[in-house]
Amino acid sequence: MSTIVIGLSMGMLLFLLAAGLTLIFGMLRVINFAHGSLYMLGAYLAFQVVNITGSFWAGLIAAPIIAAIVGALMERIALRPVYNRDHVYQLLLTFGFILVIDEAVRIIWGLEYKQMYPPELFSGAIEMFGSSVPSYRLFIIGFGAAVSAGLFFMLDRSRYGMIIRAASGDPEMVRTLGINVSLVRTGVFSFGAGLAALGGAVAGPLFPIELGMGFNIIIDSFIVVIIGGLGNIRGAVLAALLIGMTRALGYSYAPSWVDFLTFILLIGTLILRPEGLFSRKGRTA
Amino acid sequence: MNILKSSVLTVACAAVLAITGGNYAHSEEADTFKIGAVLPFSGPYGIIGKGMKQGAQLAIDLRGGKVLGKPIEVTWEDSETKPQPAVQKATRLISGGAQMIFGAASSASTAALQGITEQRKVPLLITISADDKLTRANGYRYSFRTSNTLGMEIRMAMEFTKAAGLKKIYGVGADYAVTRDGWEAYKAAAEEAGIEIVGIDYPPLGNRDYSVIIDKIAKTDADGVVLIVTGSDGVTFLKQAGQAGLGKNKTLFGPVLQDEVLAAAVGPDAVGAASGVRYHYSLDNPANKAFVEAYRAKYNEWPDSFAGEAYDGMSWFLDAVDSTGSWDREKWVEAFEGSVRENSVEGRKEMRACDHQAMQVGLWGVVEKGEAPYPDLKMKITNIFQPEALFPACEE
Amino acid sequence: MNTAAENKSVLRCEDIEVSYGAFKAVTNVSYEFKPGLLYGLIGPNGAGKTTLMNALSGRAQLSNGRVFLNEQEITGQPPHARTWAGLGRSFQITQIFPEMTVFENLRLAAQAHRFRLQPFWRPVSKFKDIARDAERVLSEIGLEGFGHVSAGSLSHGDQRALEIGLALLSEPKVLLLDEPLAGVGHDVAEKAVELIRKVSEGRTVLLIEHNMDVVMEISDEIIVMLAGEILASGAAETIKRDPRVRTAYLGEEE
Amino acid sequence: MNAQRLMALVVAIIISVPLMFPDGQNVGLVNAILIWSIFAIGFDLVFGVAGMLSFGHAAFFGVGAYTLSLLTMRMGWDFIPALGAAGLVGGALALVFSYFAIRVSGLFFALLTLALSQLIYIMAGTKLRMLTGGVDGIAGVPRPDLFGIDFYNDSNYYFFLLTLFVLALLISGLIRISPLGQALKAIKSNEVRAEQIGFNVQRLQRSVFTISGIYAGVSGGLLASLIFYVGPQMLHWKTSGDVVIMVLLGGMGTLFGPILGVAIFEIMREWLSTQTSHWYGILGLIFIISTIAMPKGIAGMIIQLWNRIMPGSKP
Amino acid sequence: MSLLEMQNCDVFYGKAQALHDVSINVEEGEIISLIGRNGAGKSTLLKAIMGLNPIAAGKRIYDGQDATKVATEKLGRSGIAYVPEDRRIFATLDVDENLRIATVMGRNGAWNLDRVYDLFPRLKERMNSRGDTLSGGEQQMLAVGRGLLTNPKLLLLDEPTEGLAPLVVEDLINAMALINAEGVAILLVEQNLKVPLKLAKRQYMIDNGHIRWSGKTEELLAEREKIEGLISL
Repeated sequence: MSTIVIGLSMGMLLFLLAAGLTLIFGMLRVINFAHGSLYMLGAYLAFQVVNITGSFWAGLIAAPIIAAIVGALMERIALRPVYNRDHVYQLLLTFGFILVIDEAVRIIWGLEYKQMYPPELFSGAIEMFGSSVPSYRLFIIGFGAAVSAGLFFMLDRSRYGMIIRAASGDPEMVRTLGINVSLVRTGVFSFGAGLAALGGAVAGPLFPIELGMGFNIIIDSFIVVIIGGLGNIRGAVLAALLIGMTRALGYSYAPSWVDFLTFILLIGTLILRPEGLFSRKGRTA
Repeated sequence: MNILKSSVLTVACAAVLAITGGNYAHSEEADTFKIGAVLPFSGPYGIIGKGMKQGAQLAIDLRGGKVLGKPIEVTWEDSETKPQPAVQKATRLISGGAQMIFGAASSASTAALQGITEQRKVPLLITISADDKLTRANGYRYSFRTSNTLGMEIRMAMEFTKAAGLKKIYGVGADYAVTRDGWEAYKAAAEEAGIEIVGIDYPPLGNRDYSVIIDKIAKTDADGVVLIVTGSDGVTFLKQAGQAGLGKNKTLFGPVLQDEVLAAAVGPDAVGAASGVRYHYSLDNPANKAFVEAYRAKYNEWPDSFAGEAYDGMSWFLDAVDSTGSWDREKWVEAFEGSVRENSVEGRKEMRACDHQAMQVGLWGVVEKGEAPYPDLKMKITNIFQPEALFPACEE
Repeated sequence: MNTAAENKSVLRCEDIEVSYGAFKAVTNVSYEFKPGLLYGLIGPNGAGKTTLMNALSGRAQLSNGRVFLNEQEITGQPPHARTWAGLGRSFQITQIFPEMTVFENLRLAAQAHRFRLQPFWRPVSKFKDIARDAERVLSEIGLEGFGHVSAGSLSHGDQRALEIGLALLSEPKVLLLDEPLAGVGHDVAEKAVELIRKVSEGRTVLLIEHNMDVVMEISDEIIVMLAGEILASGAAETIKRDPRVRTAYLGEEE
Repeated sequence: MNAQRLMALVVAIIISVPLMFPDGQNVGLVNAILIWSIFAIGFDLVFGVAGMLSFGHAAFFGVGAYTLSLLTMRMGWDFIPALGAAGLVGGALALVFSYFAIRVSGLFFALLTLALSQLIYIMAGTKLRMLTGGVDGIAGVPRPDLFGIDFYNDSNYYFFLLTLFVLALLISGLIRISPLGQALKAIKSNEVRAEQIGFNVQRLQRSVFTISGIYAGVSGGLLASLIFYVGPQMLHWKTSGDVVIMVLLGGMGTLFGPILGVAIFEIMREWLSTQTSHWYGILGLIFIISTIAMPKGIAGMIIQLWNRIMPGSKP
Repeated sequence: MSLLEMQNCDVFYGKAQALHDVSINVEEGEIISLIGRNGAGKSTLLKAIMGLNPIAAGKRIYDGQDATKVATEKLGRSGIAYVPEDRRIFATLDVDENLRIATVMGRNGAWNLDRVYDLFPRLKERMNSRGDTLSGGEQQMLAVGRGLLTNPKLLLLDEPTEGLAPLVVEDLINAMALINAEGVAILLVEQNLKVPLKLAKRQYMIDNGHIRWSGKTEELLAEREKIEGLISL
C-alpha cells in the first residue's frame, strides 16, 4: 500500500519535472535540452529566496517567476531567429544554454551543495499503511495533482489554451485572426521555463541542490514526455504516474533493474507507438 | 573530384610540415621544479579541486616555495572530472617538463593518468582517489597514494559496527563494481563476527528517489544501515531518510558517507550519521594544529578533507624529493618507497614499498551540531582505528 | 497495335480505397490501363486525382483494394520497388533536388535505375554509362546546355520538364504525370505538350491536367473523377458530351 | 585555389603546425583532434550528407573503445585486428540501432537513437560491469606495437593516427562523391523524389548509418588507446552532443567542416580552460552565437568569404 | 477611396516569381472575384494581401494607409479576414472554440457567436465536435464563420465552394450575399465562373502570375469566349 503512495509521489514529481518540456514541445516543436538547467536554476533560486525570506512558499512562488523571465529572454534572443530553420538548430541552441545557465549558477552560488527543507507544515512523517510516509511526499502528490488540473484547465478551457492549441497546429492561420503568435511563443516558452523551475523548487527539499542536478533529470523528463506523447499534457501525467509506479515497484523487488526497466518502456514506446502510449487516436499532434 | 584532390593536398601539407618539426626534447636539469596539477575545477567534483589546490599550495608555501633549492612552479589544469581531458592535460604538462603529476580526484581519471605517468616515468601523487586498484601490489612504480583506500574505509565501517554493538545490518550500495566488492568484503566480515545481514539493495548510481528502499528498511528490525554511497547519492539518501524518520531507531553509517561539505547539503537530518573521515581539522596533534592555523590564516576557512589530504601528501612527497638531493626521478621513487612520516597531520604514516599505499590510522566520526567558529554541522571524530586492523598484508 | 496487347492490361487497380481518418479520398476505384495509351485524368480540385496517383505509385496507403503492374501484384510495395518494376511518376508540386545541378539531378535518377546497391568505392563520375543516360534524357527534355545550372534556379517550365526527365530515367513502362503543365505559361505550354506527346510514345501514360484543350487533344481516353470516384471514362468526344461531366466539372449551368 | 582547398590547407596546418614547436607540448592535443576528427567525419556522413540527426553515436564510439580494450587486454589480441574489430562492432551496433530507429524520422529519430544509446550506457555502467569495469572503466588500454616503434611516445603515435586519419578522410571523400554519397544527398534534399526515382531510402540510410558506426567504433578504440582508458562516459549522450556540436560548428555536410569544428572546439577548450575557470560558459555563449550567426558553420563562412573575395571561382 | 489597393506587386516563392506586377483594388462593401486556373497565382495573391507572402515590390494600401510592411496579425485586427482554400480548421479545437478564437483579438462589431450560429445552424448542432471530424461543407461554413467573427471590413474567400455538394454551395452563396449585405466587402477567388457570375460585380482574370483582364461582370459575359481564351480556363 505504501508503495502506491510512494509511487504516486514519484510519479507526480516526475510530472512536475516534465510538464514544461512537453508544453514547450507541444507549442513550439522545440525539444528544450536546457530544461534540466532551468530546473536546477529553479532549485537554486528557491533556495536563495528561502534563505532571504525564510519562507518555503515565497521560494515556491518566486523561483518560477524569475526563471520564466530567463526563459522569455532565451526565446526572444536566441530561439526566435532560428524558428524557420531546421529543428536541429533549435535543439542545439538549447544545448548551448545548458552550458551558459550552468556557468551562471556556478558563478552566483559556487560549487558547494545547498539545501532546502520542507515547509513547517509538511516537515513530519505520517503513519500510513504501516509505513511512515513523509508528509512532504503527500504535499507533492497534492501539489502535482493541482498543477496538472490547473494545466488541464488552462489548456482545455481557457482562451490561452485555445490559442496555444490552435497555434501549435497552424500558427499562420492564428495570425490572420489578429493574434500575435510570436508573443504566444514567448509566453509558452517562458511558462514552460517557469514550470521547470517550479519542479526544481519542489524537488529542493528532497535532493541536494548542486550543479549536476539538472543533468540527471533531463533524461527522466524525456522519458515521461516521450511515453506520454510529445506535447501531450494528459499523456505526460499518465506516463509520469506509470513510471513512478514502475519505479516504486522496481525498487521494492529489483532495485538494480529500475533504470533498465524504464528504458525498455521508453524504447518500446518509441518503436511501437512513437506518438506516445497515451495519445488519443486521431490526434495529429 | 575536388574533394579527393583536396584530401591529397592535406596529406601532402601535413607530411611536409610534420617532417620539418617533430622532435621534442626536454632537459633533465631545470631552473624550476615543475609540478603538473590535474584537478577537477569543473564538473561533478569541482568542489574537490578547490580544496586540493588550496591544501597543496599551502604545502608549497610553507616550505618557502622551493624544493632541491629551486623554486617550485605549479601549473593547475582542469580535469573536468573526466578522464580524457585529464590525460590530455597531463600529457601536455609532462611534455612541458613537469617533474611530477598531482591528481586527479575521481578514481577513473586517476586510473587514466596512471597510463601516462607510468609510461613517462613521472611520479604521480594521489591524495584523494580511493579505488583500491590504484595501489595494487607490484602495480604502478610511479604512483603513490598518501590517502585512504575504499577497502580500508569498508574495514573501518566493520570496526565501527562492532564497536557500536550493532547486531542487524541492512546494506545499501550504489550499483557499481567497487561498492559491490566492498559490500561482499563487509558481509563476509560481518558474518564472521556474528552480525546478521538483513538485506542489501543496489540502487543505480545517481539515483534520485530512495523512498521505497527507505520504507523497506524501516519495516525491518535492522539496527544499523550501512550506506556504501557517497557524494550526492549519500546526501539524497540522508535527506529522504530524515524526512521518513529512519535515523530515529537505526544507526546510519558508511565508509565515505559524510564530511562537513556533504553534511551541509543534508542539513539537520545529517546529525547522527557516522562515516569514515579522511582527514579532520580537529585532530589533536602539533602538525595538524600548525596546518589548520596556517590554512585559516591564508584562506579564512576550515580545511576540508581534500585540503588536508592534499597538504599532507604534497609535503611528504616534496620532503622525500628534497631528501635525495637529486634530480633523478628514480631516486625520488626509491626515497618515497618505505619512507615514514611520523608527524603527518593525521599522525604516523608509512609508505609501503610493495604497493605505494600509505599505511595510516583510520578516522571515524559522526555528524553533530557545531557552533561558531565551526560550521553549523561538523564531524566529531569518535574512533581512531589502527592501521593493523585496516590494511591487510601486501602479499594478497 | 495488335489485339493481344490491347487485351492485356499493363496497370490495373481493383476496388481501391484511400482514407485519411474518416475522410475517404478515393473510394471503390477499379480501372484497367492498356499498353501504349495516354489516359487523361480530370476532375475538380479535391476529387481525388492525385490521391489515386499516390495509391498507384505507392505513396498512399490503401485501406482496401489491390494494384497490379503487368499482372504482378504490387499492392503494399514501397514506391522505389514500383519504380524498379516500371512505374514512373512526376509530381504536381515540383519535386526535384533544387541545390544540385540539372545534370546531377538526372544522373541520380540514372544511378537509382542502374544500381540496386549503390556503390561507394568509386566516384560516380567514373561510371560513364550513367552520365550517358543522363545526357540523353537532358537532350530529350530539351534542356541541353543547362546541365551545369542548379536545378532550383531553372524557370518553372524547365523544372516541370526536369520533373518528367527524372521519371523517364527509370525507363518506365507506365508513366504517371501529375499536372505537368501546372503553372506553365502559354508560350512554354506548347513545348511541354510536345514533350508529353514524345514521352508517351510506346508507353502507357496517366496524365492529370486541368487544361481541357490539352487533355482532350492528346488523350486516347479520358477518366473523370468526382468526390473520390470515377464518374465517367471514355473517348474525349463522349466525355465532352456527357451532361454529368459538364455539370460536375465545367461548372456549366444546367 | 578554391575555398575547399583553402580549408584543406587550414586543416593541414592545424594538424601539423604544433609539431614544429620543439617541446611537443601540443602533440597530445593534436592527437585528440585527429581521433575526434575521424569520429566527426564519420558522423557527418549521417548528419551532414544523409541529413539524419543521430543522438546515439556515443554508443558506437564507446562500444568501439570497449571492444579494443577488452580484446587487447583480456583476449591478448594484437592492436590492429582489435582496432578492426572495434570498427566492426561499432558498425554492427549501428546496424542494429538503424533497424529500430529508421522507422521514425526527424526528432523522433534523434530521440530514439538517444534512448538506445543511453540503454547501452546503463548496461555498460551496471549490468555488464564484469566486462566493462562498471563506472570505473578500464585503465591501461595499450597502444599498437608495430615495427618496433614506440607508439607510447605521443609524437610517434601521431604518425600512426595521421595515417588512419588520412585514410578515413579519403574514404569519406570517396563515399561523398560515390553513387552512395550522391544518393544520400538526394534523400536529404528531397526524400519523396529520391524514393520515387527508385532509391531504397531505408536501405541506403541503414548502410550509411553502419559505415558511420564503423568510423565511430574505430575512433573510440583510438581514443581509448590515446588516453589509456575507457569508461562509460564515452557512451554518455553528452559525447553524442559533443560530436553534433563539433560538426555543426565546423560546417555540416562538408568534408573539412567537421575537422575544423573538432579542431576549434578542442583548441578553444584547451586554451580557454587555461585562461578562465568559466570557460564552459564562454564556450556555450560562443556556441549559441555561432549557431545563430553561422548556420553553415565555419566551413560555410569560409566558402562565403571566399566567394566574396574571389567572385566567379566556384567553391 | 478604395478599401484595399494592391499596387504593382511582385511576389516570389524562393527564387521563382509567382506574381508579376499585380494591381487590384477592392471598394468598401463590394464583391469582386479573382478567376484563374489552378496555379495561376490566385491563392498567392490572397496570401500576399493577408501578409502571409512577403511583397517583394509594390504596395499594399489599406484603409488609405500604406500597409505594405504591416504584419499579418495587425491586418487581421484591422479588418481583413482570410478564409483559405483548404479551410485550415484548427483540428484539435472543437467548433465552438474554432469560432471563439476569432473573437479574442478580432474587432468589435455586428458579428457575434449567436449570429454565426444563426447563419449556419449546422454549426450549432456540431458545436462540441472537434474540427477534424467535420465534413467538407461544415468545415467551409466554420472557416467563413471564423472569418466573420473578426468583424472584417474585407473578407478574402479562397475557393469556398470547392468540393462541396450543390446544396451546400447554394447555402454558401446565400450566406455570402447576406454577409455582403451587411457591408462586408468580399474578394472571392474561384477556378470557374459559376459562383462569381452570380455574386460579383467586377472580375479579375489572373493567369501565370499576371492579371490578364479585369472589368465588370457584364463585360465578361459579353466577351466570354475571348476572355476565357486569355486565361486558358
